[in-house]
Amino acid sequence: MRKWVWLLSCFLLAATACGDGEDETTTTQAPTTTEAMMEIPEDPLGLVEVGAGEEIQIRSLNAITGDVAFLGLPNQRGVELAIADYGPISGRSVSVGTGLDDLCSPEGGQASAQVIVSDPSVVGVIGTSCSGAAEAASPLISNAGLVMISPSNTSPALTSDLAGTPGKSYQVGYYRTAHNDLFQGQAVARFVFDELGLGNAATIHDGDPYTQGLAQAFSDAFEGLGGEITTFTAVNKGDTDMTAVLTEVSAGDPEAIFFPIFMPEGGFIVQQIGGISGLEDVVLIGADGLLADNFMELPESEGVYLSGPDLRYGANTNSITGKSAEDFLAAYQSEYGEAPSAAFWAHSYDATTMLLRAIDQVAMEVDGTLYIGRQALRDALSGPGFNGIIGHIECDNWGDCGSQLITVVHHNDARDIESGKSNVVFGFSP
Amino acid sequence: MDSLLWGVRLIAILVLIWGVAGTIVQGLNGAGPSAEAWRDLVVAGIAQGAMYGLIALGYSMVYGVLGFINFAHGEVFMAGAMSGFFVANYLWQVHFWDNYFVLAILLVLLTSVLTSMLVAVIVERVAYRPLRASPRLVPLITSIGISFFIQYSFAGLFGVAVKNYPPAPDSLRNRIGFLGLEIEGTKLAVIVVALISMGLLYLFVEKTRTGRSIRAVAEDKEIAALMGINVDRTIVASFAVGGVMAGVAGTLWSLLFRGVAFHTGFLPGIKAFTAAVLGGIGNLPGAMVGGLFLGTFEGVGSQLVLAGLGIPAVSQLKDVVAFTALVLVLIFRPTGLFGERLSSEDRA
Amino acid sequence: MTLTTREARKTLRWSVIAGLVMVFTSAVGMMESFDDRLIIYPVLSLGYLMLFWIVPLAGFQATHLPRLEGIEPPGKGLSNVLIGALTGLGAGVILAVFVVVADRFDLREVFVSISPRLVRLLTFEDTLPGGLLATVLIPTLLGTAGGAFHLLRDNLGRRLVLALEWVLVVAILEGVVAQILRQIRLDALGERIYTQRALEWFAAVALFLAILPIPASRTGTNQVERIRQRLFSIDPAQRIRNSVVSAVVILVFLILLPQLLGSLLSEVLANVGLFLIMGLGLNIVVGLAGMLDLGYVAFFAVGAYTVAVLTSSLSPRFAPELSWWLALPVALLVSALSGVMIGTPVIRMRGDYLAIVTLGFGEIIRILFLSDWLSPIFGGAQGILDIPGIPLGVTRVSGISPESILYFAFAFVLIAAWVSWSLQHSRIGRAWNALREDETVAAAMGVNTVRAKLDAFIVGAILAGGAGALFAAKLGSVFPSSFELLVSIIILVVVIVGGMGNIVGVAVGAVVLIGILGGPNVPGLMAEFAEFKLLIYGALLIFMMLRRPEGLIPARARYRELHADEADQDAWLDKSIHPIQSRPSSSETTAEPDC
Amino acid sequence: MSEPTPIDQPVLELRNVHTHYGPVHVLKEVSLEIRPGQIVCLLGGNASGKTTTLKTILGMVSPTSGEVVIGGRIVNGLPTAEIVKLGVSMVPENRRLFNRMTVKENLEIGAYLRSGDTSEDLDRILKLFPVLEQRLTQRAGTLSGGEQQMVAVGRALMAQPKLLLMDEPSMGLAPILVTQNFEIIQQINQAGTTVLMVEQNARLALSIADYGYVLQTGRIVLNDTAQKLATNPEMRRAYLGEVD
Amino acid sequence: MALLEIRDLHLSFGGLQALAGVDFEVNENEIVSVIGPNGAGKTSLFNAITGLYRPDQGDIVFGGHSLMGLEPSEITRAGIARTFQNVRLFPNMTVLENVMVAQHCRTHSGPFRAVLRTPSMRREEAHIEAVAKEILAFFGSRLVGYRFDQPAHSLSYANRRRLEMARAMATQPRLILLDEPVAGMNPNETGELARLIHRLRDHLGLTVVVVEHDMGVVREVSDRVVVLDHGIRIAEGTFEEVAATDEVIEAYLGQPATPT
Repeated sequence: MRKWVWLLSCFLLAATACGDGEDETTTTQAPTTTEAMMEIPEDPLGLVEVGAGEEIQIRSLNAITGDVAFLGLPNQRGVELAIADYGPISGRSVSVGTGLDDLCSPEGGQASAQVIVSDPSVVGVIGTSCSGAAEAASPLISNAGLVMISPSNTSPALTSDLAGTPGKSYQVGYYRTAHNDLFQGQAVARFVFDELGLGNAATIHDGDPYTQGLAQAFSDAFEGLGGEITTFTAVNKGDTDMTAVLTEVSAGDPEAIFFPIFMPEGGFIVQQIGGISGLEDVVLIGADGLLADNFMELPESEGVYLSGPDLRYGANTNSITGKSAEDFLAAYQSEYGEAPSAAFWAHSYDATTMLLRAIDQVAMEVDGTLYIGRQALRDALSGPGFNGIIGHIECDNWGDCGSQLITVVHHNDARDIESGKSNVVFGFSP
Repeated sequence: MDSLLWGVRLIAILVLIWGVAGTIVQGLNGAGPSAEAWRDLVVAGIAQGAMYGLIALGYSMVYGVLGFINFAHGEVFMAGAMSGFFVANYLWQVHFWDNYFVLAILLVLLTSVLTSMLVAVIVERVAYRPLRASPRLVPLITSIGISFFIQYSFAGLFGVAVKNYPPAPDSLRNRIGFLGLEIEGTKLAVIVVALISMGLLYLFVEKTRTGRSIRAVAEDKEIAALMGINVDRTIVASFAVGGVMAGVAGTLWSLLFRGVAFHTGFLPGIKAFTAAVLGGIGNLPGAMVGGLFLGTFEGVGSQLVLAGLGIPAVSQLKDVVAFTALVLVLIFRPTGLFGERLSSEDRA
Repeated sequence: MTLTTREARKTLRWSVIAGLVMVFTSAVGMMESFDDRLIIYPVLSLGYLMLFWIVPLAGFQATHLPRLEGIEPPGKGLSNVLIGALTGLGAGVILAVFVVVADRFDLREVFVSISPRLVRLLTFEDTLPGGLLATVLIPTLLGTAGGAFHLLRDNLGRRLVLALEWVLVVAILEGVVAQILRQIRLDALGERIYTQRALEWFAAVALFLAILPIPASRTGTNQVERIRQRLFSIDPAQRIRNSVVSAVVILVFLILLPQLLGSLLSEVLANVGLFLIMGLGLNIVVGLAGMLDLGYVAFFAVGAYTVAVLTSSLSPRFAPELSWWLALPVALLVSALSGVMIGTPVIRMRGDYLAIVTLGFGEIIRILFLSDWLSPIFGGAQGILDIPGIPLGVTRVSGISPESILYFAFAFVLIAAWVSWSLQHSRIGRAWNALREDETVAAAMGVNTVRAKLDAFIVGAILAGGAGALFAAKLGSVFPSSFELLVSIIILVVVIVGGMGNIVGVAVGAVVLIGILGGPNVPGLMAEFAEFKLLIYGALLIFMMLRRPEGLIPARARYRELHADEADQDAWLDKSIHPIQSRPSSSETTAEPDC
Repeated sequence: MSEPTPIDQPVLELRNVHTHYGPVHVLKEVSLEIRPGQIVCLLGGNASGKTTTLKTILGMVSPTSGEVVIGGRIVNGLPTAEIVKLGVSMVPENRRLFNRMTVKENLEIGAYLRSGDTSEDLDRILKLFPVLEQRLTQRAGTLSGGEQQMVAVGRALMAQPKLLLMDEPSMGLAPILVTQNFEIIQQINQAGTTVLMVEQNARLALSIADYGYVLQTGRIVLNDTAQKLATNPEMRRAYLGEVD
Repeated sequence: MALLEIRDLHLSFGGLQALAGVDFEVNENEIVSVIGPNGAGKTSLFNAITGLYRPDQGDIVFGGHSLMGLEPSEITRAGIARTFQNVRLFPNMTVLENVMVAQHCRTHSGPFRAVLRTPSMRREEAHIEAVAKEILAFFGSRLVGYRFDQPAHSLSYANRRRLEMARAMATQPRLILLDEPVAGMNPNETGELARLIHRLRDHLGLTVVVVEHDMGVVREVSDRVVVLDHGIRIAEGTFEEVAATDEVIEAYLGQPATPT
């Protein structure tokens, strides 16, 4: 016992002795010192202080392990590249630390959010990848006065129904650059029923809340339009042989199949559907989970329709960093050695620049310390928008900042993926 | 307790009959899948099952000689499939793949087999050899550790994205008439190659000198050593043979499904383990038949039984069907379809 | 000075191992990704720590000789330093070769992590020839240090290692230490010693010097044993007094703890608690009764879903919106019933059959909760949201305030530990032990094996169900994805790594694995390892099983089981057994039977 | 192997052998030698180190110091297979046949290391144990106890050993089989094979042995000719059941 | 009246006939030895009596009730205990625990009472421990005192054999089956064990069936000897009668039995 007392005092002594030169009053929350050249701002949610030579801390919270790693890693890397492109803020570099993992699960989101909010130097979070994780993480992050901007949550519950009613899980500190999912189901239903003129369709989801919700929204809307859902079925993640599910679907003799799932299962479906009698002429429609290079490079994916956010980035540049999608992809390839494995990398990049720009706007340097007001940051995020790679970004009252345009592209050429992403045949926005 | 067990058996049989009858009625009303669809289901199931069987052989080999479940065997399979991808991709880029497909696929096969074999052998040397004398839980837990380690090493080394093999030429993917049935060429190839490999393995174990030493080591390592058999080398041999089978399965898998990622091995690994148990663990013919049975039942079962019960989204319940089949088989035959072959050491 | 062949071989071996580990760490992306995190400002990043830690260890191992009874240990000397240096040099050369290859050839088509930045990091941002020198030199120095370690006196060596460990722990767990300091109003200290999430170098030096004088004891277990003896002294009155005092102390400590720890540690500990409850339950099934259950998560799921269905207003079909307190007993009952239902068909199966069938049941239950078929009851993929938490007077306890959840976790853990302990020390516990050791004989000695196994299954199920009930209240929602096979596997790993059959062992396992590294769906204190968590998990498991298969805190029986050979030898070395000369004559057979 | 062994050179010699299991010292300074044509018995109670001695000879554990010499060659650290090649084979305790293999396979695997035709040896074994003739295709596990014992001995002889190790040949056998077994040992010995027998039943063992060693807690405590050992008073008290 | 009756017992494993119609009786308070060559079916007989094997045909009657179809634990509860040929203790449990386990079928506390530590459960625990110590004291000082808490595997071979007998006694049987109780013991220990077998009957009133190869012991302890060969009884009687039977000599003894 005595040893420990001795140890502690020795340690304290050493630490304080070495730090003599610095001021003792770094803990004051919002002092009203008038001697300073500039006044230290006040903020109802408190200030984050960044001393001279320290870094501004933000965090990435994405799904980076397990079979959903392909979803979260591009998001995390988008954050890293955006920070590099943006450069320092008021002479301080921005650090994202090592990426945190939302594990695509509510408990992962909750626990990682605790990690984030326990560190008072963190300003904001880019994440989560999965809506389920956000449900548990956003209350914690918002209550702690932080902001989070998700590049790929699409659940309407997290923001609003786009008609003024906040969702069940809406939190004031929550923003996103991803689209709101509310209308994707409706968009695809209209596309199939009105545009293609098909009266019956089947859906396949994979048991993920996102894909199941989308399939459900589609089938509700489709039936609302007067169409018939012949089969509403599902596969499991990890399934490889799709013969069984396709046989099940073929029994209903549908004209179209909507399968808003991910790789590799989505790939297995298009590869194996050729071998199923009765489905030779069926129209296939996937969703944003398959708007990824490793699906679209499959020769069999030619002819598939894909719904999702508008990916016609073309000449769009991020007005903050000046980078275009092309620049980004080149940087990505050279930094990480592979192409992004999921569609939301640009959303992540733009989300990060959005956060950094807002920090830049509200950060005030007083006496060598940088002060970032938490409420001010929220105000800045909700303020006037900018142009990102994904298009114009400006937040509504409930945190939806991205374009709500849902497009359906027709993927025609496996060797030219970019043209496939731009080949919009249908657009729908509420 | 006994009567309860009988109750379970009875209910199982009734549900089975009820479901099948329901499906037949549906079929008679023209609502269910067509005859061709059933045929395709069965063929796909057998193809999938053949690969389960190949992987299951590795489980059984290792179980035979060392008496524990090598959980990491699924990863051995994945390693083969993954390494084959890089060769296949290269050959595709230089247009060798489409021009000399057979040669290309042989090269891929060779790569897969060698990689899987190497991984299996390294794993044995590094992790299992020092644990020879430990209780069985210890190597089991080690194998779980190895499974994680290999998976995430591959994720780190080669990236997390799903990698797509180039497609086989159309000639192979078209339907081929076989025994009066129209079967997709790839599936036929998979089934034929798998069966040949299994047969060769069986001959190897039963007829060759190494095979005999593997059997001797499986029964009693100490005595086998007394006979002058190099036990270490024999155990390595059985890991290597298991690895070869997994490598073959890796190539076939890639030919048929074409998508490979770092987590590809996990689920087939579990299924193959199930297949090995289903057939009677440690029993090589059992592993093959167990694999074929599991694959087929998994493919057909949900349609055949559950659809007839009026359950929606039956494909989602595929694994429920597969594992229920396992439970039922083991309730009726507690040592698997063909009975286990435990070594004398296990019995003691 | 020359090396013997044996020494040369060992040197070569360890330098290759160290070199390959460094190359692997780099190629797999760990080095680059951890480099972002400084741990000692400004000299050491986590990346370099992960890269180089192996080298001094290899230097140490290359010069390490095991002690044997009755054989003189060979002398130490400069050869140790030389071997250490050579080991480091070899490792450095391997790394340098890797760097050159990575620099010259574009390997990224295949190896995605071998990036130009990695090469820059490995050459210390220097140009290639100059940087390579550092690439070789630094491992050489580290290896030398490792080899020279043997020259230190034992005690000093241990103290050095201990001090180094503490510095690294304090540096790596910056977030935790800083928050604790804030909780105990030492913010100033926290801000002084940490900068940019790293420990200031002077603080590191100070801490190192402060810890160094503490004598490190060789075996902590001796002290534990002493304390135990003091606590459970022979005199019953004293013993009761001691127990009461220690119980009060522990209770007060537990009450204060969450307030001291702050939200982050409370969250982590609450997750540890959940896994510990399940670990204790599984310990009964696997550790005591000897049944390898790979589908244990099923009962966890049943408990969580029962509570969700009964308490949530959003559960699709039944929404009685009961209080959590009413739902809890129902959840325990339903878990027990599912234990009977799953247990009955599988209980007669042995070993691996039982393992795969329970695994199957675990998957069946998860898929059923997930399925569209049963989604009108369980919500399918969308799960069940809006679980209200635990009503407590005017407030509700939920995951938003991990400190208060932690109290419940403590309570549940204590109950689970008591259940485990009291069963272990009872008639049924002995029957389980017997069953595990030899089922046939247990049956022949009158143990109804089926009944005893079913009992174990049910008790395990109830504990997991309780954990599930708490989990649902903590999280506020349940999704089928929380109940994957991986959870079962990790619980098993917790039990075995901690020390099977031992309550303290399971607790240590849960703290180390779930608390520090993180569980299947939750991060631990080292949340930064997330991307490589399972890789490290795997490596750790392999290492553990090779070096310490009995677990961190083994049960006595388990230790003996794993070291049976040695123990047997011990037994016969004991001269009292079987000596020729002093064999007691058969006089003792004349003792009167009194049975 | 090629040069003829001098008549007085021991077939097997242990020189100051120490063996450790982990850190535990099991064999302490064990020295023994066996000359051609002898039957030597190694006596000792349970866990006195007899089996460890056999394992050390066969290279299943390697000695920490000292030398194991077979036919004039130091074999420390050689794998078991190499030692078997030098002409040492063993009949293990409790027979331990490969139960799933046929009798023929069992016998053939005894000659695993020998290349070429082994049918002659098979004939020789079958002449020694004619009963096995019609059992050849039967699985070994289905034989009766006596027949299994014959297969075990036959299997060891298939390697054409110079030195035959017998581990507890009397353990758990019916009296008639014990007698048979010891007769067979003598027969084999007379045919020119040297025998080292580890035995608990000292009386029986000494009745056919030429020389004996007594192991106790890993140390040789007595060694002498069989006759002298049988009359040694200490021996009589400890192993022969005669209370003084 | 006979305590144990074996009637026409048949047992086979996949074509191998282990028991082919064994008949015999054991009377109350009798010591019967079962002898025969290896593979004659002696251990199979024990396993059949204790319920580890299910006979194909025939009946086993104990104290007037048939044992057919009963679980091993139920047979133990009915009053039959046994030891095993190759000493099967619970090696990692302590000496005391080994004996305490064996009282399982004579006690009742379930998990519920164990968790609540009810007074009745604690009384029962104390009783179990007292009985176990009492039984161990039967073997003199060898298994008492500090040995209570030693793991069973650390015992010497002979003590393991003794502990196994103690464990069997703790099930409070009427009939005890001993499978090669002196195998691997030295002559002193063998003699001691023979006397112990007598004490089991004389002091505890047990009925004993012994399978043994050691003719000295068989002669010393047996009231009656039953000889099995190839799964059938080939002779029965006192040791001297049996040892003089030609069939027995041919099948089993090989030479006139010499006292060893």
